[in-house]
Amino acid sequence: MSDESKRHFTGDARLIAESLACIRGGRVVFDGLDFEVAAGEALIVTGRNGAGKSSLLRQIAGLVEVAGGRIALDGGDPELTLPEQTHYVGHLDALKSAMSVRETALFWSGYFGGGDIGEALAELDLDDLAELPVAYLSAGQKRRLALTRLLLAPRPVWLLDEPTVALDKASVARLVALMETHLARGGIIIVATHQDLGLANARSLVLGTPQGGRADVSESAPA
Amino acid sequence: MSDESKRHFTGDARLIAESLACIRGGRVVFDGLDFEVAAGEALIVTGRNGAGKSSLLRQIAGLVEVAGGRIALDGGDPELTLPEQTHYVGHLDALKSAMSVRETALFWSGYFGGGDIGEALAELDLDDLAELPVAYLSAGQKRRLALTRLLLAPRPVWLLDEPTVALDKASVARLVALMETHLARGGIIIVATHQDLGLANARSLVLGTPQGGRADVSESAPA
Amino acid sequence: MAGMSELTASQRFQAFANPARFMALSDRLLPFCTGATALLLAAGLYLSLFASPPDYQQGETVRIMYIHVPSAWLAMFGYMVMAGASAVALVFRHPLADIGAKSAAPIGAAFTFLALVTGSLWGRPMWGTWWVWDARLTSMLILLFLYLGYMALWATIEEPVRAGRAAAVLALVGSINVPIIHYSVVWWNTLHQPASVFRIDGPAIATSMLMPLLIMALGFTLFFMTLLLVRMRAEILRRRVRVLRLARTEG
Amino acid sequence: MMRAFQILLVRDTKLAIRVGGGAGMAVFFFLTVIAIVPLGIGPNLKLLANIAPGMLWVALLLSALLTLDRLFQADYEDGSLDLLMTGALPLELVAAAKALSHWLTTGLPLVVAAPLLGLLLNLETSAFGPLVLAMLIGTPALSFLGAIGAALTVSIRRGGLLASLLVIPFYIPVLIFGVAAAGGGGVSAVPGAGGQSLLLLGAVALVSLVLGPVAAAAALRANLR
Amino acid sequence: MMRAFQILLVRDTKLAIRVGGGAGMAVFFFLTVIAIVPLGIGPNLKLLANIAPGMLWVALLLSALLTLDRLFQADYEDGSLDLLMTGALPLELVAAAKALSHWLTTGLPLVVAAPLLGLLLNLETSAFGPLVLAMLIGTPALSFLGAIGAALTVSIRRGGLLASLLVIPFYIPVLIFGVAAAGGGGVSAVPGAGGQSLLLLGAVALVSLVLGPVAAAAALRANLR
Ligand code: HEM
Ligand SMILES: Nc1ncnc2c1ncn2[C@@H]1O[C@H](COP(=O)(O)OP(=O)(O)OP(=O)(O)O)[C@@H](O)[C@H]1O
Ligand SMILES: Nc1ncnc2c1ncn2[C@@H]1O[C@H](COP(=O)(O)OP(=O)(O)OP(=O)(O)O)[C@@H](O)[C@H]1O
Ligand SMILES: [Mg+2]
Ligand SMILES: [Mg+2]
Repeated sequence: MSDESKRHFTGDARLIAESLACIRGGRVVFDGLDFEVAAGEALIVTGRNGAGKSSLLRQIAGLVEVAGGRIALDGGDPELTLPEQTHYVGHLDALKSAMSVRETALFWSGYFGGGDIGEALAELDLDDLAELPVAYLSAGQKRRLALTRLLLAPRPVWLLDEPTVALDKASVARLVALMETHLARGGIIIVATHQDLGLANARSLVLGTPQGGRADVSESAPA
Repeated sequence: MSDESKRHFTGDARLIAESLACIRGGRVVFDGLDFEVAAGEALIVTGRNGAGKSSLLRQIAGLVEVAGGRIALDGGDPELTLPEQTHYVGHLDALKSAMSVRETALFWSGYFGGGDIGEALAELDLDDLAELPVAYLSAGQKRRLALTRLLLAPRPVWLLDEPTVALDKASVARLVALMETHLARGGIIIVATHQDLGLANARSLVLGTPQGGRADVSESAPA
Repeated sequence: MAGMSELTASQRFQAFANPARFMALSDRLLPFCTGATALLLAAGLYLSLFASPPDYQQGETVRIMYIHVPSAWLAMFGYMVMAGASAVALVFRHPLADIGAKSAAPIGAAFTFLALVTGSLWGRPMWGTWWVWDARLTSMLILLFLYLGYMALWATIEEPVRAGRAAAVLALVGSINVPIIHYSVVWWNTLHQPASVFRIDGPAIATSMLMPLLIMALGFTLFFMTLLLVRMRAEILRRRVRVLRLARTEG
Repeated sequence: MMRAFQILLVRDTKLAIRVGGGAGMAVFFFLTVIAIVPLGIGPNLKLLANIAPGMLWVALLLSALLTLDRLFQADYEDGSLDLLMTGALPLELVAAAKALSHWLTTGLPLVVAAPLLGLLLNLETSAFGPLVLAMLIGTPALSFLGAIGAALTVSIRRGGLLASLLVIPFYIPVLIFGVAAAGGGGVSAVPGAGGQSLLLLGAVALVSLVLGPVAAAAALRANLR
Repeated sequence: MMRAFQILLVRDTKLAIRVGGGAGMAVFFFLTVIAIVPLGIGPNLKLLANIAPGMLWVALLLSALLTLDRLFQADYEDGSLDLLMTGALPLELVAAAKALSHWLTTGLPLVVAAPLLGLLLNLETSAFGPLVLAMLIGTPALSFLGAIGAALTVSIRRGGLLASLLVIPFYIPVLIFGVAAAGGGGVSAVPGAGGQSLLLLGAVALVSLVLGPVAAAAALRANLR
């Protein structure tokens, strides 16, 4: 399995959003949103608080209703729905305090049909903590455990909602390296963040310009 | 009340920790920790994930047991306990989704014996959202609402645990300005963060050097 | 950097997990306790089952008394030990008190269960039923529930310090029930026997039956103590292992 | 300090009404439990009237138990409890305010609705007076004693069953005296059915008003993270 | 897919045992409820034996109701449910796995413990067989129907009472046929006490096994944030 998780994703997949709209709590958050992300590319979603970054990511993961337009993974696995091809790491860590770190990883690996967990835990420097109950973890350690899900089963699209929250500097660097690897393998990453991650192959999408729901997409290549 | 909230705190208060120790879940997190923060000073607590930053802040707020040593506010109000003189903003936002933004602010203001809420909401750019239920807020908006508590009643010690999480850049700038004002009034701030805030009058405390629980305090003045 | 005069937290923590003096003391005490328990129980059983006379009213069934009454006493005694230790644990934060309270609970619960069962067995011939909902029996059932609740609380809260304090609060609040059990026969007119040993005007029970009863009671008490020591030692060892394991996972 | 108490009381009551449905929900729940009993034990009217006070009290206990987790758990999980503890209001009074709010939204509405429910159970009209009086005195004890169990299990997610288990032993005296005071069967041995039981119930209630908040505060402190 | 089902089942059961105390706790709770009833309605043995099956069933319903929030709410609140939905396992099967785990940790232990509890209530020994059979068939229905209520109220913090209210109507057929099949009084109109009621109970249980997960999944989707 851990070999398979190193395989490349189909190189021609593209995540396409066409005049996407989102309505939450009766208010239009954004609408007419168009973007495309190709395999090996990251889309960095920025914008002020409440602009709709989290809403967009949850729409892609199938967790918020698409109020208009469409979103699809062209060239992805036709047998699977879009949410089944995504890893979503949101504001909530989805951890159970009564389970140990190892049990948590084992569960998600099994549920997502993945393989060995040892490597994933090591990648996020959690192997020393493997036997500890989640209740004992600090905020950043919890976050790292949530992030191991990305490595437990291979899925082409990563949806990361402020993934660096609570991480120390070393962990941020580690996460960025993992993201680069995923991109190099032909994966797609959509990340909402307020922090500059310095990814090489990234476009950026700015949501919620003051005027209203309109959004801009621009090509960019930060250092 | 809002006049009173602008008053200066007694200028000679000092937060003093002497050979402070912390044990959590049966493990020693840190021990023999000494530091002093004078009125008008900020202490920036850094360190890798799990170093004990949150634990230290919770100890000061009286929410985690002090396993050894002591911590006290010299020159503070002798009628009040240390926790009663602190504002704690932790990883959890302490918000109720069924209450509106205004109700939340009113409740905490009343409970802490504070005054008018209008100004506090305006300071954190929440006045437009005042009538919205908390359930409708985005992560950053929730965080800002949690931060308004700092302004609702005057308390000399602010304990901020990664206060910038989920905040957009404008909000971070606003928060830093609020912190500067608090310091200028003779307040004390202890902030745990992985991000550089650029406060003028700040010392720094690095927790959890690899060797073990020992900790270093050093004077520093970041740009 | 550490305060010179004080213990460091890790030293204090070692002391916490390692009540060496108790271990040494209990190690020497245990053989005597075990021996005395065996002797007293053997003598008590012989006296109560063979040497004492059958009751003129109850016949041979009266022999249940020699088990029933001491277990009922120890059920209550056990709770008092537990509550007392809990109070010490809450006020003085002494780790041994914590361990003592935790270790006493299952023993007390077992004696409560024994009292309920023997009482029930005795009730069948005496009252014509296994169980009635009178005040003595009900308050005794509550005692069992309190014991079980106490143990459940320990079992569900993962962290020993937190679990110990929460359980101590519960034990103290529940201690109200003990006087209720004792005085239930006075305050309400129940089917159950009124007190006949611990009375202001002396025991109202024949010496031929009182002697074996007292010996059995003493034997049961020593048995309780022996079990308590064994369980406390086991708990201390378990905590040591836990500390070692935690110490191994990351500094 | 009294202001903080009152503000907390109002906020908790408001939240209980918005989130849990409040008074109406409690009565409605009570009604369904009462309606279920005849289904379980058969529609014999004599029998029903006989056990009506007992059933009403058992239903009272249950609606109290089912709502116990509302007391502290939500506040613990979202961090509000941390902040309530840094306020000037002593933790004992915080617990008291919460228990009082629990009573206002579960116990009190049931007391008001009790005669109606007694009708459903074929209770004699003459029994209504003592029943309502007993409930009025006894239900606060349910909320205040319940606070202890809720506080003990606050750090356990979904500690519902455990909290019930811890609390039920303390509820038993309330149940016994409550039923006896309401003129029901109850433990046969309780003497002087009405008056004395009512006094005892009052005593239990008074003790619980003090014991509940004090023990609950101690339990909350024990559960500090 | 069956592997994911099994893994989820094991995880939920493990969590129920660790966090909620699991089987032992359920039995213990059941015991206390059964112990409470005689206190409420008096120690008349004849009467008790008469209503014993009814009381057992009512206690069953209650322990199911008290644990319903364990089904989806914790997973909803900590974000796990979001991730379970992005897995390959259809949401219906997720709901089924959770309901099954709920039954394993609440219904099943009670079935096993039922004879002991019958003893406490002075039930005739001959009635034990039908009682246990009826419980074995009826309790899964409680968990699977309960899943609907739990799913409907998942986004409401502390929706305990509301979920109970929603679910109780569905529980009523189970209760009626269950009591009748166990040989208790029950609603007199049910004919041919034993056999036929058992058949009807089985039918209800079968329907609920399908209806529960499907309706629960639909309700969860409706509660998407
Ligand atoms: C399940 C049923 C029973 C329970 C739970 C029970 C419980 C107790 C308890 C708790 C005590 C100790 C009271 C104290 O020292 O304050 C006790 C003592 C005693 N019980 Fe029982 N009992 C039961 C049945 C019976 C029966 C059927 C008999 C015989 C008729 C009986 C005869 C006695 C006697 C003679 C004492 C000693 C009284 C004294 O000296 O204080 N018990 N029982
Ligand atoms: N509730 C708890 N129970 C037991 N141990 C805990 C608990 N919370 C934290 N710990 C342990 O205490 C240590 C310090 O945790 P703390 O949360 O203070 O770290 P931190 O410096 O704030 O880390 P982060 O940067 O991740 O927020 C960690 O090793 C952690 O495992
Ligand atoms: N559960 C909800 N119900 C109703 N409205 C919501 C909900 N969650 C968010 N909203 C609204 O949708 C808008 C977008 O929220 P979203 O969480 O997507 O913002 P965001 O860009 O992620 O902000 P942040 O940077 O603060 O995380 C906000 O205006 C918010 O008020
Ligand atoms: Mg967001
Ligand atoms: Mg932290």
